[in-house]
Amino acid sequence: MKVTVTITLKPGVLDPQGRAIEHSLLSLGYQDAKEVSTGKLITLDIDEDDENRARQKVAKMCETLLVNTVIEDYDIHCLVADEGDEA
Amino acid sequence: MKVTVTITLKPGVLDPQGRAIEHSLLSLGYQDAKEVSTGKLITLDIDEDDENRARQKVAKMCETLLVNTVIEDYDIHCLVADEGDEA
Amino acid sequence: MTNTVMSYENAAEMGLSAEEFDRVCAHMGRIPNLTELGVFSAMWSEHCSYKSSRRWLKTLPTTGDRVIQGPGENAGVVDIGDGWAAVFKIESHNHPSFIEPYQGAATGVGGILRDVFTMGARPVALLNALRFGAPDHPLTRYLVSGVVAGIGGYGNCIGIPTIGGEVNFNPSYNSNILVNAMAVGLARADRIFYSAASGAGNPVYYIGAKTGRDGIHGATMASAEFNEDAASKRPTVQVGDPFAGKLLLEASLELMDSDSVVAIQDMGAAGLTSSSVEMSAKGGLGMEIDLDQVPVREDGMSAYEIMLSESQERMLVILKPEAAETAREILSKWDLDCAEIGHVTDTGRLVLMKDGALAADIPLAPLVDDAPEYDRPHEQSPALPVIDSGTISTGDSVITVLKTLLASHHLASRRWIWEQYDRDVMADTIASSGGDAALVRVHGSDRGIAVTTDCTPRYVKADPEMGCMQAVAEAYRNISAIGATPIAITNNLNFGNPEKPLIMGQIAGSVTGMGKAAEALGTPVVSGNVSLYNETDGKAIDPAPVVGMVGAMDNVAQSAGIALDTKGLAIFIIGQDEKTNDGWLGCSVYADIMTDNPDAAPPPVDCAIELANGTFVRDQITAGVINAAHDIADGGMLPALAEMILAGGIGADICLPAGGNSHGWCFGEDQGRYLVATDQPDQLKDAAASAGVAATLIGTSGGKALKLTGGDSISIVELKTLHEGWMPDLMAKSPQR
Amino acid sequence: MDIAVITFPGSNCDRDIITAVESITGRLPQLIWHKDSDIGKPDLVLVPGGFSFGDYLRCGAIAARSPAMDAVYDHALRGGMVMGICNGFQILIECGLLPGALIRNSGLKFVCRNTRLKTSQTGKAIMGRLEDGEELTIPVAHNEGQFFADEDTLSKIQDNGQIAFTYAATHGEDDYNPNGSALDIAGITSENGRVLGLMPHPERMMSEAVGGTDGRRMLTAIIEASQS
Ligand SMILES: Nc1ncnc2c1ncn2[C@@H]1O[C@H](COP(=O)(O)OP(=O)(O)O)[C@@H](O)[C@H]1O
Ligand SMILES: [Mg+2]
Repeated sequence: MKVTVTITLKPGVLDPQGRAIEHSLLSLGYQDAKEVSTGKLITLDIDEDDENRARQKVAKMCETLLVNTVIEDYDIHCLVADEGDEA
Repeated sequence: MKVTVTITLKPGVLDPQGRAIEHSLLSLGYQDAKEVSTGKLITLDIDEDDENRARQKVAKMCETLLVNTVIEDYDIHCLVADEGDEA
Repeated sequence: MTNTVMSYENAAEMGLSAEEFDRVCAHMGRIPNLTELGVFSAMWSEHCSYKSSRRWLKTLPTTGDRVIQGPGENAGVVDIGDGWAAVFKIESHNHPSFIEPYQGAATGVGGILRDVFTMGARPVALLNALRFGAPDHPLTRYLVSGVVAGIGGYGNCIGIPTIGGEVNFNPSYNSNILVNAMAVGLARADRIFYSAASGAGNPVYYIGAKTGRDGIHGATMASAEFNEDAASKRPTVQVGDPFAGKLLLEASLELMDSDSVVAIQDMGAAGLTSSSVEMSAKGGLGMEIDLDQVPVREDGMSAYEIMLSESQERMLVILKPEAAETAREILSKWDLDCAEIGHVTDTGRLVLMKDGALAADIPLAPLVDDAPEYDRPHEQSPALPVIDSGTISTGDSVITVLKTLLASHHLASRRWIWEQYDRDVMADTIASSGGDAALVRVHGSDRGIAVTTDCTPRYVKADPEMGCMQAVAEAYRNISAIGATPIAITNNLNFGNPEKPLIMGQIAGSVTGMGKAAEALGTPVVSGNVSLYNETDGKAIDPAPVVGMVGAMDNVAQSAGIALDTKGLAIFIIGQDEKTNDGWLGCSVYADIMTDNPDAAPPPVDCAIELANGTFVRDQITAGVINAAHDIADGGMLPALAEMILAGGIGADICLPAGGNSHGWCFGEDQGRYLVATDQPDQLKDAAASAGVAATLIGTSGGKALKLTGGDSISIVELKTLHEGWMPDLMAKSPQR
Repeated sequence: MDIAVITFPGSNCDRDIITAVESITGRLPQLIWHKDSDIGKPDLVLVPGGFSFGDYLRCGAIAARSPAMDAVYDHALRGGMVMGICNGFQILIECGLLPGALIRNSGLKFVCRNTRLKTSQTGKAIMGRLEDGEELTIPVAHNEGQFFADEDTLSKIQDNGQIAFTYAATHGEDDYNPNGSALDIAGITSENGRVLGLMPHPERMMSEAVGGTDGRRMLTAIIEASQS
């Protein structure tokens, strides 16, 4: 099963990159983009057909390696084969 | 409208980070994670209620700044207020 | 005024004792509110008030011909000649780096840089003294890679070379790593900026990044009474923004150049609290601040949060009233926030306004002058026996021991670390990691400043006073070995809980030893930092009073490196006579790796000998008699020689003395010694004789191996594999949290 | 002669290149702040290393979209000479003046060390005064210096003679390529040979005191080439 993990900064954690992008968008004339924030995306293929079990496995990977839980939050999205993308 | 841009590497582009993560997962005992790849997430708030127009604006930002189209692909996801997350 | 009434319990949560809380109430003449108590607790914290260590720190020598500013300002300042001053300090970021190694270490670097440029100096060098747990501890690799990446991430991005440091591995740091960062800057001696406020009515400006809820004292914020919405006020890790740091650096220096600044101070630990309190108290004045003017990053921040936030990249500046426009122009060029948040008063009080109402009103004199100071009970560590090297020597061949030691965690090359640091940016680096001291040139001249950090916790644990003298002496040797004149030191005292008499004894002993050595070697202490309570589950770290030393030389072309890169040079041990055929193995790297490491006294330090030998080596280097020099430290003589061979790619033939104990002679850690290589052996010998310095010829450079009398040898290639291989091998295994 | 150095917030090797140029030519180069859209008509534009805009988003991405770089782009289209070092190379790629991409080092770590560079394609334009096969010792210091391009692009730049510098294993080292660059590429030129980007820092090798003079040699040759 294809799984996507989105990793974002916890609220309140400074996001210098987001600020820099926002600033640059502004100076390029995109006045109406606000609250730019940045995150990471990790996709992987996991040898598991059951969505729940896949989620559990990936959650463990997130906690032990993929995510810095001190400053980051994460969301796991499973791409269920016959259903298309899942929100 | 809140918009999320997901940026991934074009097929064929080296992803040293993804490979390293896969390697680490393996050595941590997660044998069943494969094809790990990494990407970026940019979320922003755009002063625009119409989804199509929002998409167009953000696509332009992607082409001019947010994405290096030589090596990266992107997807734009709009969070339509009354509908919840959109795939 | 917000009037949640504070209690002993609240005080305790903020780290103040009942007696301290009573004192606060007495000074205030009433019970303080949350913000006021927060200000007191921050200012009276160990970190800001040095309440356990101050009594001892006062005993340190802090003055000298070249001292322009001793302890008490953001950094120490010394005269390095030709109108130049070196501005430097070291600071710890131990706890944050354990919680979040990358950001903790990065913000440590950012913080110490601000301490230096706030005095008007352009930072030119960074160093780092690191202590990690056992190499095989599950957290170690994760912490090492995060900390090193964080140090590099900040220093590389801001464009200041990271050129030296030290790393130890020891299980006592498993759950309490030490991350100490040192920064050195250069300024014209007559253009130093200070923090004391002056001129009632002068505007107070906030410049730099916006204030968020970063690093607000965890224990306090976890307490439900203080906030209705605990989740949103959760203390967050400070995130470094080296780009903002770079902008702040350039903007601050430009502002100081523009003649607009009356006084300036960075917002470091305890943020706006310590900066506003210290600036006004030092000037004997007061300050009124409207917290609504402070640029904030998050909505609904309380007075308490704004005052205690440790958001990075911020400065507090008192401007000349007519300079406001200039300041705004400079800040806007650098895209930084800039706000007038208050003014200097002559009331002697810190008055804070929030939402149009009085949020705090604190008399400054007692807050600063009556900060608690304790003479905590201290007990000396029991003296350990002096061990005869013969009783612990193994039967292994000298080469076998050398191979084992060079590939041990004590002595293995740290290249894996320092290749992640940009050591060459600013294009004035003459020598960096891999040698003794590092050396940078004063831009546009031949003058150089040499820098090093040193401490051997093993020695300090065994004998705090002698061990800390050793730290100063080793720093002195490192500076001398490159040919520079040692000038002054900064220090970072890393210890466990001072409320335990044995720990307090370590502190007292260390400071005493540091003072003695600093006095004797003519290197006064001009700045420093104290980090206490480094304990986990009641177990203290091995004591680490890290010494950072700065030296100077007139012409960097006269410096020496450690590289043995020429054939046919005579190799001498300076500081050891020809009759010596043994050495001090007690408390050595040899004892730790090769034996079951019995408790033993560390090698003694004789400052008079250090002074004589250091002066001799330095003089012979500048006179061009010495081609390469290396001090003999951890591991003893033979590993030091191996390092010289590895650096230069030329081998050596060494003659072991007859009789005696070859392990002691090769691996003993007797102090005050140097290895030097020269093409003028007679001249060196004569000079040594007339200086009364011991010098023993032990061999000659040449070949592609290290050869000992009797035929035992090891090739440079093999030496290199052993020495360079250990750390990459360790780090190649995956990190784990 | 007229040399321009473009600076951005966060370009921290600007002083180093300015000092180097001054010591070669005896004259301070012209300094251009990123907000200036007028760069004049210099013989050579230098885009220094560092971390312009903190390297946020992608290295060089934000700087590449500055008014000054728009002007540099036009200058290059008119046949002007441009050299980008390290972050400057990343910026030139982000501008589209040079092909390919510079991605994260294969070792995933910042790397600062001396490298041996082999010079090639020296016949023309900005490389005109360097000798073919000449080896130089110049340090690198970067996190994203791995040159990447698809097969087509790689063979195109090879065929066009755009590979200017490669990392070389002079002493048979196996870690001679510090970042995993394709074809060991350390520097490339544009098709017309007038725009050069390279990861190593010649401005850090300007005298024996700092470790060698190969950087002076390289910069002197490039400055001379821009005069002809
Ligand atoms: N954390 C570090 N950062 C930078 N350089 C380091 C670090 N650790 C060690 N080094 C460098 O490695 C070399 C050897 O370190 P060390 O054995 O502690 O030297 P010494 O015994 O001369 O004090 C020195 O040049 C030192 O600056
Ligand atoms: Mg040394």
